[in-house]
Amino acid sequence: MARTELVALILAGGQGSRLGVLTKYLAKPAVPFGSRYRIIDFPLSNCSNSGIETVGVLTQYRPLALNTYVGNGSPWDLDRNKGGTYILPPYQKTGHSDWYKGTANAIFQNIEFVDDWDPRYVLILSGDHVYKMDYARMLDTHIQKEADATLAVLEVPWHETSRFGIMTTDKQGRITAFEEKPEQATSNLASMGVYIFDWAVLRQALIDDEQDAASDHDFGKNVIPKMLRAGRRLQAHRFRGYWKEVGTIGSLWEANMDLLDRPQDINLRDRDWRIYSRNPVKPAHFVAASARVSNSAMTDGCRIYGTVEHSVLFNSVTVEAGAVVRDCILMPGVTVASGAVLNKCIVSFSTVIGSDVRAGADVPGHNRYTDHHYLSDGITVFERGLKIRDGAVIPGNCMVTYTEADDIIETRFRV
Amino acid sequence: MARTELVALILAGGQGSRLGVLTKYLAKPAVPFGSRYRIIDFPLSNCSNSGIETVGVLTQYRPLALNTYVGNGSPWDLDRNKGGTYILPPYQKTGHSDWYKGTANAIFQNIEFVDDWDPRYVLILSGDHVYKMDYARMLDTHIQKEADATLAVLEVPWHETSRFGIMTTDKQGRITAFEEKPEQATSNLASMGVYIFDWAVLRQALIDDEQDAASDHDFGKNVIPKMLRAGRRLQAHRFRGYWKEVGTIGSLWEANMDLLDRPQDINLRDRDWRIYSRNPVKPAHFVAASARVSNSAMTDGCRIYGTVEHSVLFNSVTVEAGAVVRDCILMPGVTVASGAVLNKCIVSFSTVIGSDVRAGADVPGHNRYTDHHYLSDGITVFERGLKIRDGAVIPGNCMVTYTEADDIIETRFRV
Amino acid sequence: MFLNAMGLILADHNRIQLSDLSRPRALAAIPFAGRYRIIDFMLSNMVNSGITSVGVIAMHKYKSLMDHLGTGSSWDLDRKNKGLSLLPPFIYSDNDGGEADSLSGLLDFIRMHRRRYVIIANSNVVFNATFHDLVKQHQANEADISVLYNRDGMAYGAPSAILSTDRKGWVKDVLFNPPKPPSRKNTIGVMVIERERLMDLVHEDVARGNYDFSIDSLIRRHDELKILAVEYKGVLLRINSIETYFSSTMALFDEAIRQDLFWSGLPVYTKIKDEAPARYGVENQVENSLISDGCLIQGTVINSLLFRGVTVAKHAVVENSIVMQDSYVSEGVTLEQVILDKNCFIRPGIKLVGQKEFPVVIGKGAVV
Amino acid sequence: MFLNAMGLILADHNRIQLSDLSRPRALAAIPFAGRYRIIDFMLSNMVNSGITSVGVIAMHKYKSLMDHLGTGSSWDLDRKNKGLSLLPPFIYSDNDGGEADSLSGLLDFIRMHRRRYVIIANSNVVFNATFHDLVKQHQANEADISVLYNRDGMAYGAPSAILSTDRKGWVKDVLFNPPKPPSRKNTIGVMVIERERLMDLVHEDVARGNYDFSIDSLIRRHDELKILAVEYKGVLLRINSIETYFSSTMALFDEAIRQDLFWSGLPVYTKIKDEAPARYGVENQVENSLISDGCLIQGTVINSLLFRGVTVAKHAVVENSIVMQDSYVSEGVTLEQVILDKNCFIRPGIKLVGQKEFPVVIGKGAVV
Repeated sequence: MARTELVALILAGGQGSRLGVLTKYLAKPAVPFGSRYRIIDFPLSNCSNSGIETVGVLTQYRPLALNTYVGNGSPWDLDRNKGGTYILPPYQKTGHSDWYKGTANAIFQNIEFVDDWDPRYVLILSGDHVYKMDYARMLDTHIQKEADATLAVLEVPWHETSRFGIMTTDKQGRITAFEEKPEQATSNLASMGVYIFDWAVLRQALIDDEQDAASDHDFGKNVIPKMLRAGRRLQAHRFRGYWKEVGTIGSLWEANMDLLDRPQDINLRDRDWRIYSRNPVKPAHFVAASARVSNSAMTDGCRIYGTVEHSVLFNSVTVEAGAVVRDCILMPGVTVASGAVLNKCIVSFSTVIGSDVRAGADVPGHNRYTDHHYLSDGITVFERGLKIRDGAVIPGNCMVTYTEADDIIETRFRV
Repeated sequence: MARTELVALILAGGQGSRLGVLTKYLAKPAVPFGSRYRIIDFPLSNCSNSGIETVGVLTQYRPLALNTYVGNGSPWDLDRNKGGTYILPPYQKTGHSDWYKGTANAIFQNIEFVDDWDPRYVLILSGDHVYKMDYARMLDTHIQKEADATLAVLEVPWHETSRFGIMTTDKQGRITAFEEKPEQATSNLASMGVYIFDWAVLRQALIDDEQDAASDHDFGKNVIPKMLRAGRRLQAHRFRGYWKEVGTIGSLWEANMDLLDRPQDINLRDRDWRIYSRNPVKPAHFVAASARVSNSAMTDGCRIYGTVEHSVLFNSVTVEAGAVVRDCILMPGVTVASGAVLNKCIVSFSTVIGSDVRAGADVPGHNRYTDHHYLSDGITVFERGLKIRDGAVIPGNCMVTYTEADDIIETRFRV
Repeated sequence: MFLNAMGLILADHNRIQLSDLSRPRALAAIPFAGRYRIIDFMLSNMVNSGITSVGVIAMHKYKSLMDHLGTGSSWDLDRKNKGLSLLPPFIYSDNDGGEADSLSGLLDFIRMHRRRYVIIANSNVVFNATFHDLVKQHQANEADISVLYNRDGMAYGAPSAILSTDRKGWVKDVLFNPPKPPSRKNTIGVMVIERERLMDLVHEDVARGNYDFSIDSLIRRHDELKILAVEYKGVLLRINSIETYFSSTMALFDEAIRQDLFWSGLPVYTKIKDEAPARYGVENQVENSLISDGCLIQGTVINSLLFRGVTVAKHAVVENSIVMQDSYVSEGVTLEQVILDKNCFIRPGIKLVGQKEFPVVIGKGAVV
Repeated sequence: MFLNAMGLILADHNRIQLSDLSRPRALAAIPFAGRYRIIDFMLSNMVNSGITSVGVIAMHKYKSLMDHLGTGSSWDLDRKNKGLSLLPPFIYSDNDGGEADSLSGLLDFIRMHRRRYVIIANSNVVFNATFHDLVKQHQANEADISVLYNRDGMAYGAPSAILSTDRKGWVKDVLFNPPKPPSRKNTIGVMVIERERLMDLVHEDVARGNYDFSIDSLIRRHDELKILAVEYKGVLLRINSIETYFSSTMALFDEAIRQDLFWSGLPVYTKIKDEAPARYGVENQVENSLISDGCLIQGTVINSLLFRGVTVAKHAVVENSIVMQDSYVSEGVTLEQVILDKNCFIRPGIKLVGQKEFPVVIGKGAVV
């Protein structure tokens, strides 16, 4: 059989617990983003546009939504006979069974899958980053520099270096030092979590790492530093463009607002690098005579009778007459009833905001829902499927869920 | 969204340990059968031919081969936008994670998947039965009889009743009694493991069964008998045709030989009910001037220079000049070198039988490999990827594996 | 639910021309309602009825139709056994026959796909429904042919086929574009017939040297055949002319009509385009309008329909107009009662004003 | 690996007719080697080279080709952006133009698919290779056009295009079917050219009123263009006539030829048929033959090729023959040097005997 040159593996297993109720029923890569998309559309579309045809998606936590969303890969043109999209959950072997223990262990457990394709290179991606990148050019760098591993890097602000894997390179871009989340960084070149490896090299590194009882089996913490110590040739591939890790409520909100405030940075209208997605079949959206829409993005099936300002609306959202939505993210199927006013809210699937509800950053009052672990920037988040009673008042910094139900909330979903 | 009338769920999770080395690397439904097929092709093709468009395949043990084989479902025309094929492994939920504990528990763990489709009916199938059946006619019975559950049944020989779920019915086919593997059967109507349920009824039954600490969470043992006791309307749907459970080495061998000896019983040439499969791209098979082929089935990519009698050959098998293959099943990529003589052997993927090897039922000698738990009918089974040294002598009733390697065997696969 | 029927859509209608919109494409391929081509509604009705084999008969101007239909995957008709077949006469030029070839595509299709019934439909009507009721009535009454009609009468002008029926619904007479219609029962160009029966009728036609095949020509045979008239009571738009194309579009701003066509629970499928979401600028005014993905709106849009990827620049005003895919309306432009076809570019400051009955139509790719 | 090129296959060749095999189908669609159509080899070469956009230009008799190619999924060409396009002139009848229309399909295809190179190939050659080396040499030498040739000379008869080249491989002259060939360098009907360049050349042709497009006509311009000749050294079969069709089939019984065509590691894709495995009866004799899936063999088959689904009944003898899909050879039949097209039925006891140079050809669907 003809050999596959490169296999891409997307790490999509994490729960993304910092996204709170948004990931209660689905894995982080399946979280809606940017009016029409899920986060995983970005790595999948990048693969497709880069000419990659074999993609494994490693799942573990709540894979159903992701599994159904990715399906046969056809929206991304990844429904190939030779190649295609494969969902890779952990599985039972004779005598033993393990959940994925870390990013490196997840790949280790799928060595057989990769071996089946017999690739020269593997590309490791994260399922929760928003960016447009041509991996074919990164592979060119990898081949040209005869590297064992190539890491995509970008400059980050110095004050953020402690959140990233930071590396130092020589003039040719060869990596001379790598520190995971350093207290005191000596460089501001951060790893984007995008790696190309020679499969033979990585395969052995994974087997070795698996033997190491002290390892967390993580690429950034263990595998990459070990390779560097072993004198492997590690290359940096410089990325200049929009890149955002959407790991917290705050960064998810910001990244959505970036589409309105900095539309050129991650240009979704670029027809040479389309971002593909799977979408329900809905008619064009309707804006009524009573509506006022400004500085916003929306998509098919929306019906707007009220006011929408500086917000991102997903498909089939209804905003009734007299309702006001500002600085919000409304996910598919949300209804905002007449007279309700929302400020800086993220409302998950199909939640109904009752008439005259007031919610969000500008609402004073006792905060019955705050969970300081998650929220600190004034955003109010609603779980999916809630019905918020008419006239309810919900302040900022809230994570509104059914389990914390009190007099103002009921749920429409069977729990 | 338009409602899905029926969702089919194929239980494909079992290891099939009675198939020994044949299921060491793949789940039973992925075992090759009948020259061009895998066992799971039969339920999948039946679904496709019955007009069913949404199929979940519940996997657990070694799902990779099955996952890759089923892929996007396109060989069975099950790569639908609405509907399609879904691989359903166990997964991690917030706070807890379970492997499938029994057939009923496996469906229980996928209630969310089924609910997503909002079907009126579900069809539960096994991944390891060989038969052709129109499930649409069974659904007609179910609807017409206003049943809560309908079980496909067939008559089995009286002496085999203790291997099956046996039921008694009244004149209208309503089930009045059900016994799982009875010692003393009062009927010879056996359950084929093909069930149609009203989803609402099954959903509740599964939730109740899950609470029952004493239950094995098995359809035949627990769920069906409980439904019957609860006075649910259980209907039998009579099946008359070829049906075979391929659970042991002996029955796998027999079912393959049935294709040669009783070709009309499960007519593979029937163009109104094709059995679809995924096959590698190989040229037409070649039969040389030195070859002698009789009473056999073979497919693309085979190259025959020797003698093949009463055997089933899968794709890309080579039988060299002077080799003799009788009553054998040779799986994809097997080579039988010159002068080798095989009798009643099953040889798994890519194994190479060296020159002048003698193996099988008619070979006398000390049996170094017998595992009486598996073998008693003279068949010799070779694990995948072995190289059998020239001149080796291997008697019947053997299960030849690499782990029992001695002077005559080496393996070609990385273990 | 599965329906034991196959579908046949007639992509052209020799009595319907839509000015410049018809020039580059078949009637069935004319863009409608922002994301769709007219044929999408009938195709979706068939798919939603559980039909999995559809033939589309096209006489000429296939390219747009071929591009739009592609492999059929958008309608889930990319099946192993050819779910969607384009049946232009050309593909039968393999045979040496003469005129009969124009029907041989049809005959081949009917022969290959063995379903009990054939649903035949014209391409000038827009509605959202399944055919289960039609087939059920057809069976119950043991009709030869059953045709759908509604009570539009002559409201949409020609072409029309006005039915006279007896009390049981059997067709007794049919009048085409009558000056004095005997009833308001106007056929809507959808019928069901048994496959075997259809095959016989077409063979008969060919034997008689009659190579014309249309729903009208079949209904005309009400003397020899038992033809049942079945009423359709839902929302239905007929596209018989530029005027009715325009008024049918404007009807979409009616909440009830939109509800029936798009939100009844039966999806209307169309080709997937992967556009960006629509984006609204800081300054803009949009009222009573339907806007598709990929639009960028910085000006004013009132009572108008924008197809995918349209740009309305600052200080531009689009009113009572239809702007098709990827057209660009520059700064300061005014459009009133205008239909812009795909890929038009309207230069800054241009003003185009039509009348409700005579909208200005700008052909595909024009630079104005 | 991905190749920045698109493919263009010319499905017809106006100087090649294959008797009754050509009657119902284009040259490219003629069945070959048991499971394939001739075009499968070139399509697979393109796909195996990493090409993801292929246009097939067909002039007439499209039906077989359309049925065979389907959505393109068998070659993994069922892509979002139209991996496989059939480009008959008909689909451009949307425009009003005259003769130039016959090239507009080609021009549209080249315009739409933006790849750097175009690989153009005829449909009368069978080989198994990628085009990486051809493109590499083309780039290294900065040629305008690079053509593949081998040293077959006139061995396969007409049509031939014999090259004279200088020492660096530049084409200095080309002779078509010369009585006295100046060399054994015969083009094999495969070339590479830059997309932009091709577009210019075709536009130029149209401007000059020249609507003929072929590889030969491009090579003829060796005076104005830098044309590089690149040798192909692998196994290659040319199908120029019934005689060479027959001899090329018989060549498949040569182990080395089969090895090069089918077992080099590059798969030859074809339409999937889901036949049953081939089954051999208790009594039968098969020697030196290629047998496809779905065959049922109870008689004798020697030095022959059976396509899919063929039945050879008891006491029938098939020798030095080619039997195509679903044909039925009844009891007691004898076939020697015969080509049976698809769906033939040979009645019990019939005897047909041809000669090696003049095999008996029985057309599609015949009952003998």
